[in-house]
Amino acid sequence: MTLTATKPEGKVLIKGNYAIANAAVIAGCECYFGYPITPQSEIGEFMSGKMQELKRAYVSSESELASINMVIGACSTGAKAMTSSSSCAVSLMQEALSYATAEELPVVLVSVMRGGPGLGNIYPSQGDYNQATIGGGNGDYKLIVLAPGNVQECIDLTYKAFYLAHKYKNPTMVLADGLLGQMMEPVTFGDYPYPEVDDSAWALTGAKGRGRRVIRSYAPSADDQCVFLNKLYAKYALIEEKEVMYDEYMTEDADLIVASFGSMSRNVKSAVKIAREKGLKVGAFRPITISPFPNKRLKELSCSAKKFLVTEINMGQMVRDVRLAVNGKVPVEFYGKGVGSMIDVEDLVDKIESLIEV
Amino acid sequence: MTLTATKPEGKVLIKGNYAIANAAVIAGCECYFGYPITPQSEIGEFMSGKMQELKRAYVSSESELASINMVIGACSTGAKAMTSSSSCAVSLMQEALSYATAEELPVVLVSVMRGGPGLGNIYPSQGDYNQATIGGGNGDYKLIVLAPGNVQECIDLTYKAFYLAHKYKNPTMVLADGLLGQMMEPVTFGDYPYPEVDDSAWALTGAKGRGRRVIRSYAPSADDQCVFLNKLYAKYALIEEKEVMYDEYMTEDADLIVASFGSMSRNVKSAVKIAREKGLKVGAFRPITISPFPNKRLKELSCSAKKFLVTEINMGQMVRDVRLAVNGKVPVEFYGKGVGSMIDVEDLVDKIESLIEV
Amino acid sequence: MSHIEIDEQRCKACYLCIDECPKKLIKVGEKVNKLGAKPVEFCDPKGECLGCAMCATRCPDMAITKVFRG
Amino acid sequence: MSHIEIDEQRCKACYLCIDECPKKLIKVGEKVNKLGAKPVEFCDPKGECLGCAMCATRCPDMAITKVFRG
Amino acid sequence: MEKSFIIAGFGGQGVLLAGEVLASAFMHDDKNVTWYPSYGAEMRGGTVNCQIVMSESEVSSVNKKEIDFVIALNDLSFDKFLPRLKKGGMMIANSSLVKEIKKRTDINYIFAPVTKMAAELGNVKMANILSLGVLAKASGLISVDKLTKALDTVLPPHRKNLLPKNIEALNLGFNFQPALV
Amino acid sequence: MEKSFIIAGFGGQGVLLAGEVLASAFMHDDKNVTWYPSYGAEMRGGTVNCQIVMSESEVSSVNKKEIDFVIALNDLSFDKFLPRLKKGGMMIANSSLVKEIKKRTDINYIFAPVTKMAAELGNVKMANILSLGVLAKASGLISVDKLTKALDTVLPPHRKNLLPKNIEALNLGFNFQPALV
Amino acid sequence: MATQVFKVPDSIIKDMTYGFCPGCDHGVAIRLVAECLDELGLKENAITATSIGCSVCLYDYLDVDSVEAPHGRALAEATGIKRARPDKFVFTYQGDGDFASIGLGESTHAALRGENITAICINNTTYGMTGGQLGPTTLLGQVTTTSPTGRNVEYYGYPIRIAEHIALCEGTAYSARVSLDSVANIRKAKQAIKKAFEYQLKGLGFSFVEILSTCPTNWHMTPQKAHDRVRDDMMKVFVPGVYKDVLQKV
Amino acid sequence: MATQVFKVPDSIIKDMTYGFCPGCDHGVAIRLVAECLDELGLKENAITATSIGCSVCLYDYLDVDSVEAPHGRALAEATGIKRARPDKFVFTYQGDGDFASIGLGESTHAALRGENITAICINNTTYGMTGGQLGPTTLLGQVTTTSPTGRNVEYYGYPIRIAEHIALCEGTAYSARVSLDSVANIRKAKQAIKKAFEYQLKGLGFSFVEILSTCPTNWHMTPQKAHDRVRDDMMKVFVPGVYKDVLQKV
Ligand SMILES: Cc1ncc(C[n+]2csc(CCOP(=O)(O)OP(=O)(O)O)c2C)c(N)n1
Ligand SMILES: Cc1ncc(C[n+]2csc(CCOP(=O)(O)OP(=O)(O)O)c2C)c(N)n1
Ligand code: SF4
Ligand code: SF4
Ligand code: SF4
Ligand code: SF4
Repeated sequence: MTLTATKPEGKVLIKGNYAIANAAVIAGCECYFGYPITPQSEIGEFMSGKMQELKRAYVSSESELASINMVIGACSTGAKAMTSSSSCAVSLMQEALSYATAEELPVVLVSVMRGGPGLGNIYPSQGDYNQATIGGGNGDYKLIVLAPGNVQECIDLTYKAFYLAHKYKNPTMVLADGLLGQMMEPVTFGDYPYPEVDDSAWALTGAKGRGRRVIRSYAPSADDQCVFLNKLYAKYALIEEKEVMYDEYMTEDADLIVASFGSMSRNVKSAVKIAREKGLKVGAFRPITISPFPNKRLKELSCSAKKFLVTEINMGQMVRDVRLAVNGKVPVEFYGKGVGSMIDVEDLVDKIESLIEV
Repeated sequence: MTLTATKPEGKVLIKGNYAIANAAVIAGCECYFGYPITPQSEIGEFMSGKMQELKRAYVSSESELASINMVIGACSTGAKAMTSSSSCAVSLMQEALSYATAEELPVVLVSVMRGGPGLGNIYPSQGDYNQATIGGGNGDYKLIVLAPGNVQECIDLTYKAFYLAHKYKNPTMVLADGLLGQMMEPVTFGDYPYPEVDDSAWALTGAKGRGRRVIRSYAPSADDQCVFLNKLYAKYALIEEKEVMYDEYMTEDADLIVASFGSMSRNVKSAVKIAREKGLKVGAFRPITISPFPNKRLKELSCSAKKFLVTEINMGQMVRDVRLAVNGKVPVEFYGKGVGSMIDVEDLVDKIESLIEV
Repeated sequence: MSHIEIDEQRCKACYLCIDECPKKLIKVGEKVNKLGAKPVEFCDPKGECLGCAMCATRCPDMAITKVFRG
Repeated sequence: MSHIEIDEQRCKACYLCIDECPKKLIKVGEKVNKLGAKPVEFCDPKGECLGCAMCATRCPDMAITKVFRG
Repeated sequence: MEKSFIIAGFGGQGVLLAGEVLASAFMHDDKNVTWYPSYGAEMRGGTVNCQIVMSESEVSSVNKKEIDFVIALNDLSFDKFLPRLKKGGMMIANSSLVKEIKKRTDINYIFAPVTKMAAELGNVKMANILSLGVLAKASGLISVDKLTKALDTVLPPHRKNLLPKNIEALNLGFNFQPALV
Repeated sequence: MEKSFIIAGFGGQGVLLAGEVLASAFMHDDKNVTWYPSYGAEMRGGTVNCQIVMSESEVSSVNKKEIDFVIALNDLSFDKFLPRLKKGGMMIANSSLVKEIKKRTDINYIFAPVTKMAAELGNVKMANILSLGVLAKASGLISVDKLTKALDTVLPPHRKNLLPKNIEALNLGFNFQPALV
Repeated sequence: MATQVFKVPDSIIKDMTYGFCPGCDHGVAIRLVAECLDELGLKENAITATSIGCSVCLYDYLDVDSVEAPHGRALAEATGIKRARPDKFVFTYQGDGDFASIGLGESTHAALRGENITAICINNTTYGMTGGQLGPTTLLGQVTTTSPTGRNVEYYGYPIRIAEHIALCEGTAYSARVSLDSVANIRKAKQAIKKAFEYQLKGLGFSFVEILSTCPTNWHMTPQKAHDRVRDDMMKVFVPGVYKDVLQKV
Repeated sequence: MATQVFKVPDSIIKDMTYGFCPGCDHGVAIRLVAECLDELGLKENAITATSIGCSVCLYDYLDVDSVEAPHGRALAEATGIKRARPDKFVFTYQGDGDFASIGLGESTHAALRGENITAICINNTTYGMTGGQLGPTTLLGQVTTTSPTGRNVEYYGYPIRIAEHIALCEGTAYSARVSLDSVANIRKAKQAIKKAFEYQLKGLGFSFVEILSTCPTNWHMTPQKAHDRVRDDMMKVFVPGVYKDVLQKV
């Protein structure tokens, strides 16, 4: 596997990890900080060469705690900066993510899930949906989380992550999994499709010709903190209003809607196709932003559909969000497994049939 | 404030933090590892003197990462061991908690919440409900989480935490807040009320006269991992069946049930009393185990009540669990504020009145 | 003439400057400031101040805000 | 008589032992083991082995499981 | 019946200890009681206060908006907590440090020069305990006996020698005759 | 139409690269395609494999239970993936290392001594590419032209000198005449 | 005419009052930093990553751009800042707990990498902000809230000599320990800080100054006694001096 | 009669095969640890906290009780074990990444506290398990997957000399660096490990051995060449020797 040229012409066959890394370079990422962990180490490996070649910043950090805090430092100057990691190592970033949210910094983090809990193993998994969308940082905060379903989306959503992070000054995560990170698919890169966000109003650049700027999370009084939190949550409401993305397939007349995210959704779509061929009224729903979650759309769909099936490679995480959105209107079933490759299309079809028969 | 005698006679007036610490000593805690953070530093301060006096283990660790991993080490030998911390510092423990869950170790962790996100401030808050019940560790796992509502419960639930942690070999958290940690109330300690759990079947003691024992979270194959996760989740189901605790007040005929946890529930109960005096059919519900959550009971209550109000000192966290339990049967409203002292009884009464009128 | 200026509101009454002054020209005052402390006063009737800035260098709170020499 | 025992299934064919043996009594074998490697063989027709255990000390995989001297 | 108290002053005036003594006295009197300190900025300095709530049933709320009794040992505390007194509530102010101004007319005042009195007794630091004596008399909610017992519980072993003097202070406070208003 | 392929062998036999060449050839042929490697234990050794799925519409699933074509470059891979072939699927086995035993009768076999052939061509390491030639012929799903183009894309600049030899290997594989079964 | 020989540095925010306790040398150290920023003309080009401890409100005192790092991570954040904006002057001002306890990994690795930044570390032998617990520099025998009978080796082990540890890192250009116990030493401290800043300006690598400082509140001492302790006890264990200077063989 | 002068140590699990690559010295190091456990009769009283890296499966090789610590935290867990059960023999076996990169804080503080445990650290100048990235000990100029043009000071800074850092901690009883490049040095390495274990048995404090080791796979070298590199390149920068020995002035 050779490293791709920065902006390759036309279609190229590329691994998800390299696709993400190269997209970050094209998006203008100025700083990469990272510590290796399977199954995403290729991102840092690609960056180590490419960033130096382009005279941008790259640090092999001593730990993930250091990586994420280096990103915070770089972002505080308005730079486009990122790190990437996986599962147990993303656990170590929770404090910093909570800080970055409170400090309203455009941190970009790529998380490529592997099996958990603990060290777990390096097989694909979707076990970090909770970690990504709720997190273990302290206090009330939210990340923006984008979940690509194929390698092309790894690119598109990496672009988008930089844009949204800077537009909303909020840490933004691209949540992939080992399968997406390791697989290859033909993709096109194109140009970074978003406008540059002006950060001159807040970035730290030295207090020349202006008063000093302070980026902090410490609120000396409880009242200040409440005011801040209300502002923060107003921002989240705005993001939910403006930025929710999802993908639907044959949901219009579906009795059963199968919801999934990330690479699981490819199999789901295929299963739905097969089920449709069998005359079953099934549709597929995939949140692309898993935070904010497409609550509104799912609520709408719960008026037409008779049942939902949520399928994930975990013990049932996104299913909570679907249940909250559907709010008891129709039953929401779960079909998953702890870790490993995606559930087979055939098994999904069986499951769909069993649910429609009932 | 003097340090209490280990097992004081009769009623004593004591701070929540000291109550927790002394209860841990009485429960037979053999090892305390900790790093200071307001508003719970008194726990470590008390322990530093008392544990040395009793010739038990105490370490002023270099960080919370170190503390929690020291606890894991001690627990792997079957010892009763604990740490205590707060909010942003608990964020740093997420990786280790995920490991400890996968390794099925009886870790006891006391978390005394302060304002967040980030450094936030040291005022009371309930902003770490998500952190405690869902967490940012990777993969699928759950902690047992006990939420005391007054200083007496700080003692009772600390006892219980040691018991449940060892009984189920699962990390167990006592989730208090700055108000509980800092306030004094008259309490009694009594004796540790639970039987000692026999850990001789799994604890690391040196492989004398038996094969070696390995405590690990690494699962070499995806299938192994799935088997393990199913076993783990069967355990969680058992814990939910056996150990759920909650407190109810006048819920039988209540049209409106106000749910809250921890120190917020004192004010809720008072507000309910006042509302009842005004002839309003209101009740109060308080989960004591917030993980596992009293889903079954709330579901039952949603058959009789017409509405729920969830009130928390955060932007709305437990409300999700209540909504999931009630599952759309009746409306679930939220009334909270980001951080600071508990919501006043008068304001709660007003809110209750407004909801019943509607 | 050498002299110093003291910001009474900043003084925390640590009294480190008192020992430091080679001429012992700094004394505890009578007033209480907004910090609840009794700030020091500069008391140099004979014009002995050297302008050595020992006091200001020692003062942790920059309560001795200016020192003039000569 | 001095000799060594080799566990063929453990040998990873790093061939470090070959250089180590002062008498050059270890050779690459012909068979392929379950690791897909060609393990070494002990080949001491003249009984030259010193029992020095240099090979076994060097072997990273404990494939030389026993060394006898004398 | 439920009553709330705030004791406030400068750091070093012993307001937290006084609060603990009061709370402990209520405990000895078989009341339910909570004690809750201000713990604000992690940095030192400024005023300190604690709130005690005594109740015959469960304490309804630890940190109340409206207070029945305030003991203000310095002027900052006086200004800060005056607005939080209930109508008809009572302000006990340390007139050694607080100006005798009555901005609110819907509450009762006792101005007692507790710092001066404590100084006369031999130790200015006993103003806190002395003011508890004033409160005991003014409120009728707690006896000097219970406060004495509480002092005995709360003082650490190596401070027990201070007990007699503090009991004197309590009594001095109890016997203080406020100027008629 | 959707077809799935597994290429498997020892680490060092270049199965991942062969897979990439195949996937790249499908890309140049305007097909949808995915390539997915085995990445198991973090430790080295053992067998390696990758799965390629080619489709005229979207690829339905990256990692399929049932496979259309398997290239097994060693015996471990042969044993491991034989059961995963679809009925009527095809096993292309490296008969230099794999015994010509036909346990399943519901599939087709091609036994080609690709290691030996590659050795004869000058480099045993080209067995992987050679077997792609065999596959091209046997499947009729991809042309040697597209595979050649793919080789050109996939080989890194400093390895471009290997291109001519590899093209030879492709053709040799394509022209291989399996013993009639 | 009298000439002004002392003033409040320009880099200090106008009319602020420190939140520190009476007699706390944090105030002196920050003033010295400000004086050096003034003298080298760095105020408008400086960015600092603040640490968690009594110094957390540095941004209320120093008139420079700043971002608040989580406890112990100031040097990771400073690394991020400097790598993103190598033309900026980047420094941290940290407590010993922040620098050498929870942050020891980040601190040492910044030095090993030779990050071209300056770190100032206040060694007051305790965690000041949280109420005087035993920290990584607490002296043997010292009573703290978590060593009520004094630091014993059995339970707590030994204090760390920070300047020596940092000097051992090859990326370190300058590592010195100074004390604020006396006016003479305060003046020396300023020279060390200035040198550290200059080394960054010269691009020599990581520069570091450990400052022995008081915490009268948590030591339960008067400011006077606290300064005596710095001199009599601390300076014996933490000997002031230059432990590394790439421009001068030490 | 021939006497057996070499056998597979009893502390090695029967019939296991290492998962390491051909020529990887992890295998030698673990055997040496096992031999020392045998000779000191520790197998049945030992508990180890394993680290994350190529050594993660230590529990599949060594027949002693073990708990798997998160990456970098082995010495925190070992501290917990020893404090809970001071009568047990407690040691860690870690990679240099685990010990000195992500875990540097935990490692140094265990040494500062003088925890009565032993740490063995394999220095192979890379993160082996994750595919050979640049680590804290990667030599200047060394090509890795994250230093494709070699380690340069500008981007990566300098490697850490671990044994020297640990020697600086007052709680350290013994700190040595050994090499597995030759049979003679393998024998010396064993003596060092044994001494480290004995110091723990004597209750002297923290004992530490850094072992220079190969990673042929990620160095892209034959086992032979890899051992040459240890001798020719690594031992020049990481000089073997005893850096601290409380029972002997070094
Ligand atoms: C992760 C985390 N752990 C603990 C704390 C609590 N905390 C705040 S400051 C501090 C120690 C400060 O000590 P030091 O760094 O020595 O600075 P000083 O206050 O003495 O100046 C601690 C432990 C925190 N804020 N965050
Ligand atoms: C928190 C965390 N970060 C990263 C990893 C990925 N990881 C596993 S092993 C390893 C490095 C191993 O290197 P080293 O400690 O030097 O041991 P070696 O494999 O070279 O023997 C890394 C980075 C992890 N498992 N956990
Ligand atoms: S040194 Fe400063 S703060 Fe202290 S008494 Fe003198 S003027 Fe006041
Ligand atoms: S050293 Fe060991 S593994 Fe290597 S070739 Fe010799 S016997 Fe085999
Ligand atoms: S607590 Fe100590 S370090 Fe903090 S401001 Fe007070 S004296 Fe200074
Ligand atoms: S990757 Fe390196 S360290 Fe790991 S087993 Fe292979 S040779 Fe050994």
